[in-house]
Amino acid sequence: MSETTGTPLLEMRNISKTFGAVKALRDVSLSAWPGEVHALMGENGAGKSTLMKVLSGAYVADRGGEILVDGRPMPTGDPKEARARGIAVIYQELSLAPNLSVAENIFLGREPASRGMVNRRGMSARAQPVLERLGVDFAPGTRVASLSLGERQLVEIARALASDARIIVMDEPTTSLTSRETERLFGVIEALTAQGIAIVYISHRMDEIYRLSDRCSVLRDGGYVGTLTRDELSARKLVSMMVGRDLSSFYKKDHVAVDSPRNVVLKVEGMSDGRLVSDCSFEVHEGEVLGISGLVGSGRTELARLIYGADPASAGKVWLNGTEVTPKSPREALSHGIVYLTEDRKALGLFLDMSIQQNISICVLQADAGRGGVLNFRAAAERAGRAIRDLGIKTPSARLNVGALSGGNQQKVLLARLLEAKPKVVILDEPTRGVDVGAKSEIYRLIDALAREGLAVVMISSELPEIVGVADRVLVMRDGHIAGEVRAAPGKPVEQEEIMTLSTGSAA
Amino acid sequence: MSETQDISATRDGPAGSARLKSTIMALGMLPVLILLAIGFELLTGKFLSVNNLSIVTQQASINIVLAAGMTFVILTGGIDLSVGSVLAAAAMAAVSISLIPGWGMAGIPAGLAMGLAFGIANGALVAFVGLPPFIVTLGALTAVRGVARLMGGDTTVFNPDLPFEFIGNGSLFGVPWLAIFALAVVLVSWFILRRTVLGTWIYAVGGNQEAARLAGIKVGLVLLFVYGISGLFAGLGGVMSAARLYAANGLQLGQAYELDAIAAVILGGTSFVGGVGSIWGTLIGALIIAVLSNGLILTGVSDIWQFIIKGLVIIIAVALDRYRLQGGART
Amino acid sequence: MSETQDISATRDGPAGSARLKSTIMALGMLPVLILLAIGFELLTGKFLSVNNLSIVTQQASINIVLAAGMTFVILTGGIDLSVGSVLAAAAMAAVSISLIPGWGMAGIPAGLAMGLAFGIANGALVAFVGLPPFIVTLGALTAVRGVARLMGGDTTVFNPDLPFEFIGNGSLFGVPWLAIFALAVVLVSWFILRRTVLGTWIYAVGGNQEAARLAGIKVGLVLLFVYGISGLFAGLGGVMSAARLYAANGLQLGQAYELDAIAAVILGGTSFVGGVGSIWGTLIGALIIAVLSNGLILTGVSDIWQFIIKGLVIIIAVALDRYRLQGGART
Amino acid sequence: QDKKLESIGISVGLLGNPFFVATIKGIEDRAKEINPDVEVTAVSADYDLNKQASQIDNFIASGVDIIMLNAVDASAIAPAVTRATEAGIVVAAFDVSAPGANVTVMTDNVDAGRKACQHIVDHLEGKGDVIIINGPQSSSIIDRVKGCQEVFAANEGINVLSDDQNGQASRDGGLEVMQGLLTRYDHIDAVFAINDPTAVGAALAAKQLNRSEFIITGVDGAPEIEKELASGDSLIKASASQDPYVMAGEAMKMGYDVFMGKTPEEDTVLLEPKLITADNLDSYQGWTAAR
Ligand SMILES: Nc1ncnc2c1ncn2[C@@H]1O[C@H](COP(=O)(O)OP(=O)(O)OP(=O)(O)O)[C@@H](O)[C@H]1O
Ligand SMILES: Nc1ncnc2c1ncn2[C@@H]1O[C@H](COP(=O)(O)OP(=O)(O)OP(=O)(O)O)[C@@H](O)[C@H]1O
Ligand SMILES: [Mg+2]
Ligand SMILES: [Mg+2]
Repeated sequence: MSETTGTPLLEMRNISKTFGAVKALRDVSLSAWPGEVHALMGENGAGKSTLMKVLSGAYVADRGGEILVDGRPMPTGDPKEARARGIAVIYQELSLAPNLSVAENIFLGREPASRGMVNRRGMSARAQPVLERLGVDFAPGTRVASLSLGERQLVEIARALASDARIIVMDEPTTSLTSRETERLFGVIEALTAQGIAIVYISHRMDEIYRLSDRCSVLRDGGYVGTLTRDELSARKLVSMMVGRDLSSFYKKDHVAVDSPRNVVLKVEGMSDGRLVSDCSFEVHEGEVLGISGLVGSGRTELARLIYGADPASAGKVWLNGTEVTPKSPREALSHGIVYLTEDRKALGLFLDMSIQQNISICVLQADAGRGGVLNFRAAAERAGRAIRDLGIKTPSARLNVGALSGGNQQKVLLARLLEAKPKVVILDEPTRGVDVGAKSEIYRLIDALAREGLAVVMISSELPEIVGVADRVLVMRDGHIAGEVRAAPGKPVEQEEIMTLSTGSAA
Repeated sequence: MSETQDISATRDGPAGSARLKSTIMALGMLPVLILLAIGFELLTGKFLSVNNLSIVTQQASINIVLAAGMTFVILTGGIDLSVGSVLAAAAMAAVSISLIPGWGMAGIPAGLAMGLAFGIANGALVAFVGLPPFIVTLGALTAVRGVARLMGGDTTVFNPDLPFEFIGNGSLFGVPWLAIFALAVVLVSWFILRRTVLGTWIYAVGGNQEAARLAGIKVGLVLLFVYGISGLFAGLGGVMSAARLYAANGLQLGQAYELDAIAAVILGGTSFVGGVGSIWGTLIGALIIAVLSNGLILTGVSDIWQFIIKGLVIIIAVALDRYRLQGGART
Repeated sequence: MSETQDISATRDGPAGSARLKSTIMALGMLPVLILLAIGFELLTGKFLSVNNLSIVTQQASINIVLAAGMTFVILTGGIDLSVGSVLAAAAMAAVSISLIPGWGMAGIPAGLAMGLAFGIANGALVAFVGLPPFIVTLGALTAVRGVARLMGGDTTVFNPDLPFEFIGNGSLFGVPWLAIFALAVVLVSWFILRRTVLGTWIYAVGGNQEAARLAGIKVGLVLLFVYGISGLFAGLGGVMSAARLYAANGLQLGQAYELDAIAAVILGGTSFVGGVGSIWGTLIGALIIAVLSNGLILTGVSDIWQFIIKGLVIIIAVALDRYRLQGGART
Repeated sequence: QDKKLESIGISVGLLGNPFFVATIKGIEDRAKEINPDVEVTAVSADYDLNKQASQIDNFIASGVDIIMLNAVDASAIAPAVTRATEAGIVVAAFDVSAPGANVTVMTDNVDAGRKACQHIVDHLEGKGDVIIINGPQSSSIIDRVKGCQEVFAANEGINVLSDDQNGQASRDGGLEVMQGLLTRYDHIDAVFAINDPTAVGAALAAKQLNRSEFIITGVDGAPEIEKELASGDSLIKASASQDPYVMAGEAMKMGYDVFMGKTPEEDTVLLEPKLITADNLDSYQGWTAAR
């Protein structure tokens, strides 16, 4: 347990941060003691990441606030200084140079060198044990561009671990990790705190907060709400502090699980890409939510992309309501009513410099357009208005750039885009990645509603409670093939244990 | 709940819609343009005469047309270095065809077709073979220059009785036809970019090409279109140039025009990364360049100093703009 | 478990280390270079003579030096359009200083200093004022050209007894000094890029500028360095050019050299986006351009057709490369 | 002798300029008379010093017999010429002098400037405001301006309003610069353009702005100027003509003599430019005339 006497390791006092007219932080204070895990919670856009970026020197704080490390004041806005004081940050928007190797990224900015020359061998040698500690299976020389999102997150974590920091900030470190990696990370965190290192831990996952935190502070709309000690922690309290109201049922599953035979909507047969995915076959029925689980890098995303026609398949067929469609391009898939929600909304989903309205209607512009492809602004505005209402997207205007929205609302915009395309099959890849509790439960409700409308839903997720709570049936992938299936029976939900066993391949 | 509203209200400030932002960016350079115009007027007392303004718009017109095409290309994150050479080839085609008795006016479609063809060729290589735009259009810059020279047997072709010379020298209600053409091109571009599905796709492809592909946009066709239209506008530039000079020369015409066109686009606030920018900015950028050239001649600055001043003004203009934006929004 | 190995095996293939990939990219164009050399030898029977190869390396040398500097800049995602003008200004400085009695050899540092100064100026505007590199260096292209002309009063400065003329015309064990300089520049560049911390930072800034900043890298200094070195190398190019010609002219030197330098870099597989590429690729790219120019003259192809063939070969070379990579790795 | 003319290399400032096309034709025609199978390679230096030096090196490497050189720069080309002559290649310079060349044939550009500007002085009867539209500072253009200024300076009544604007020696350059100059000066009596394309551009500008109070003279005698002069209503009244075809052909013949071992009496020949006007146009043999 942490020590709470003497000077705290870190003290942030009255930090404010303004972006133009946006006041992202207002007089927020936060402290951390050696050996403590201090959790930070709050809705999307509450200001958590901003606070941490002020700490790391990424942003300059407004006048009036101060940061003390070991009781000594630290200037803001200088990443190098922050690091010299022993602060390391795992950023939420991954900040890796994709063109460099894993080892180069881990040691970026403080390369082992003699007289200005990089010691690459030393770098790899020093990276190796850190990577092993996290249990990854890629070499230090691997190029980051070729890693999956989850693997990149592990690199980011490794970077913080290798930095010999005394204060480590983890901004949603597990969003792309599955339980195995998450467990490893928790083990590492415990070892770190035992060494007297302070951890600031940001997450939207309640179970993680319960499990790790010694104290938990909550932000709302850029302001500090309060701090709970471990003994005071309860979901009810936390949620009401975060959103200012109670949240009742969390996982929503009103649709009837398929026990009676129903129409097969989507049938995938022998899907392979000759590289990462081999011979995957499955069916999804009308009104069913099929979960796909697996470890990081098991090939779930790639399988989804193959079905959507985003990558060329080496073999395999896709059937829709009994006719073979096998899309060759996303455009073809869309025309058949197959839609795909990417796991990486910023890089592969949204047009950040375009408005919410444009982002929502981009797939159906042509259908709405008048003669000669003249834009139909009215239709687009109607679509956007409906989506903002139905999905509860928090925005003052549909004309706002999507880039200015918080993560959860961006995710809803992307979902709205898919729904506007009138889909028959919806493939969701990590649909709640980086989304706060409130928005999460809204997305679950949405998935449920889709299933009730009779759509076939495929949901890929790394969060076991989520997949267990939402899916009717779970496929487990391992090393690019389908390792098995776990079903819910009436009265008996899908078992997390079973999924874990299948995904690691161990007989435990 | 009041606090949520608070955030949303403030959030509107710096973000705004894409349109608002690009209007501001476009306006960004307008003060510079006005400042330059006033400065030259004070120095010479002749700059703001109707006559001279008509000359400036005429001189700007060809660059505006090229820069409009370039705006499309740069919005998708590409570049078209070949516009100068294509202009030369199109001008050669226009004058050569105009010399055929009875076919005089056919020079116009000939020039346009020539430009379009080269543009489509560039576009096909970029879109379907997947080559880098810089290399494709650099290759075209060289190869098309050769073609242009070949067409005239390496000499100047001229036609003192050019049937479409009115384009280059006539005017409508006192407004030179060249300027009218340029304005028409800007309006058409604006319409395509802001009012059509294709325009939205162009911004989308520039903003995030992979996301555009995943959203079912025909990225290949969009790219083909932007290079095609850049070629077509370069062809129009060739026709305009031919009409103005009654002549064309495969080698000397259009040398380094691509730099002026790109400079106009970038001065106008369109980003090289793609996805951000507006045609109005390009118009202002091109006018700034033309005003500089004309004004410096009017003030009698020597050729050498014209170079130096021009270079510095371009840099200072962008720096001022940066400073202004920083003061306002701190981004 | 065998399957896990399987995956890692495949991963090593397309992914590999950054170094391996860029070596492959660099090699990518080597076959094209060899093919061209063999082709010209078969056509003329004179291309592969020792004499001619020495001429080719000499002719390539200045472009290699400029392109090496350009590689640094493009690796950070920038561009330097001013190298041709800076070369002209540096050459003017070198020859002018060499004319001062007793100060002859001081022409070399004078040229280098001139180049470095302009490079640093570009770098400061990009790094600390935050202006777009294209505009800054386009402004410099124009303004520095003016300065170069001003330095010689718009005429040729000539020094028949240039003390460092050996650089331009001498050779060491039969290898022209120009080629030795070019090779030295490539080696130094390779060393900086691949063996020093600074090099890693340059790649990092090109790969993800924000990540580099957050990692505590002084992005501003890195940018200052790359534009500085590009200016310095352009200055060296000016000295080499002066040594070769015993003379310099502010107007007639270095026009459009930036395009050749950029073409060499891009042909060599360095990406405009930044972060990906190698100096060896640039070397091969520059040699391809020189071989083309020399070989086409040797075969007696007319000037016009040289343009057309050169443009097409550049496009085809990159297309071949693309095709080859696709066949291998399907990316 | 068993020496035979087999190949010729030509490097000119800017191919694509009709002037140089005529010079190349002149060289080819004379060379073919000597050996019908002669191989002629013509390249353009695009007014770049390095490029021209490279081209000469390339010619040396490919072993041509004669290099026909139109130097980009009259002094800077010297080392390259020396390399060529040391390699035993005959260098014949035309249009622009090249130190070290075996023979040189060029138009007397100073005289061309003098003649064109004397025409202006005569027309104005020694009194008026004039403009010189300058161009890229190559030796021939510098000489023309020099000759012109000599004449103007000798007549006190002549006032030069502007002489430092660059018309790029092209039509559109001349047009653009003249538009500015016409706006700047409300009254002009005469314009001297350093070559014919510039003169035509200046005339176009005047036509557009409805100005006709002045006359224009140029240098070259290019085909486009013949039409202008013939039209009768053009502002362009005279051009000091050069004969590129004869000039280059002459240089070729002299170079061939050197190649065969004969030393010429004079190694530099200056051709006298002829002033063409509407009156003597009939007797003028233009650049493209069949010969
Ligand atoms: N660079 C910026 N410019 C303008 N506004 C910004 C910027 N960065 C953040 N904001 C705004 O500041 C507020 C806080 O954002 P922040 O990223 O800190 O939220 P968060 O609590 O980390 O949310 P999430 O849980 O979604 O990660 C948001 O309203 C966001 O829109
Ligand atoms: N562009 C690429 N080039 C090479 N290998 C890649 C590329 N993208 C992904 N991979 C590899 O393919 C494997 C499967 O990736 P995929 O994204 O399908 O996994 P996933 O199960 O969705 O994992 P995650 O939870 O990390 O998203 C990973 O091992 C990854 O390293
Ligand atoms: Mg955050
Ligand atoms: Mg995935």
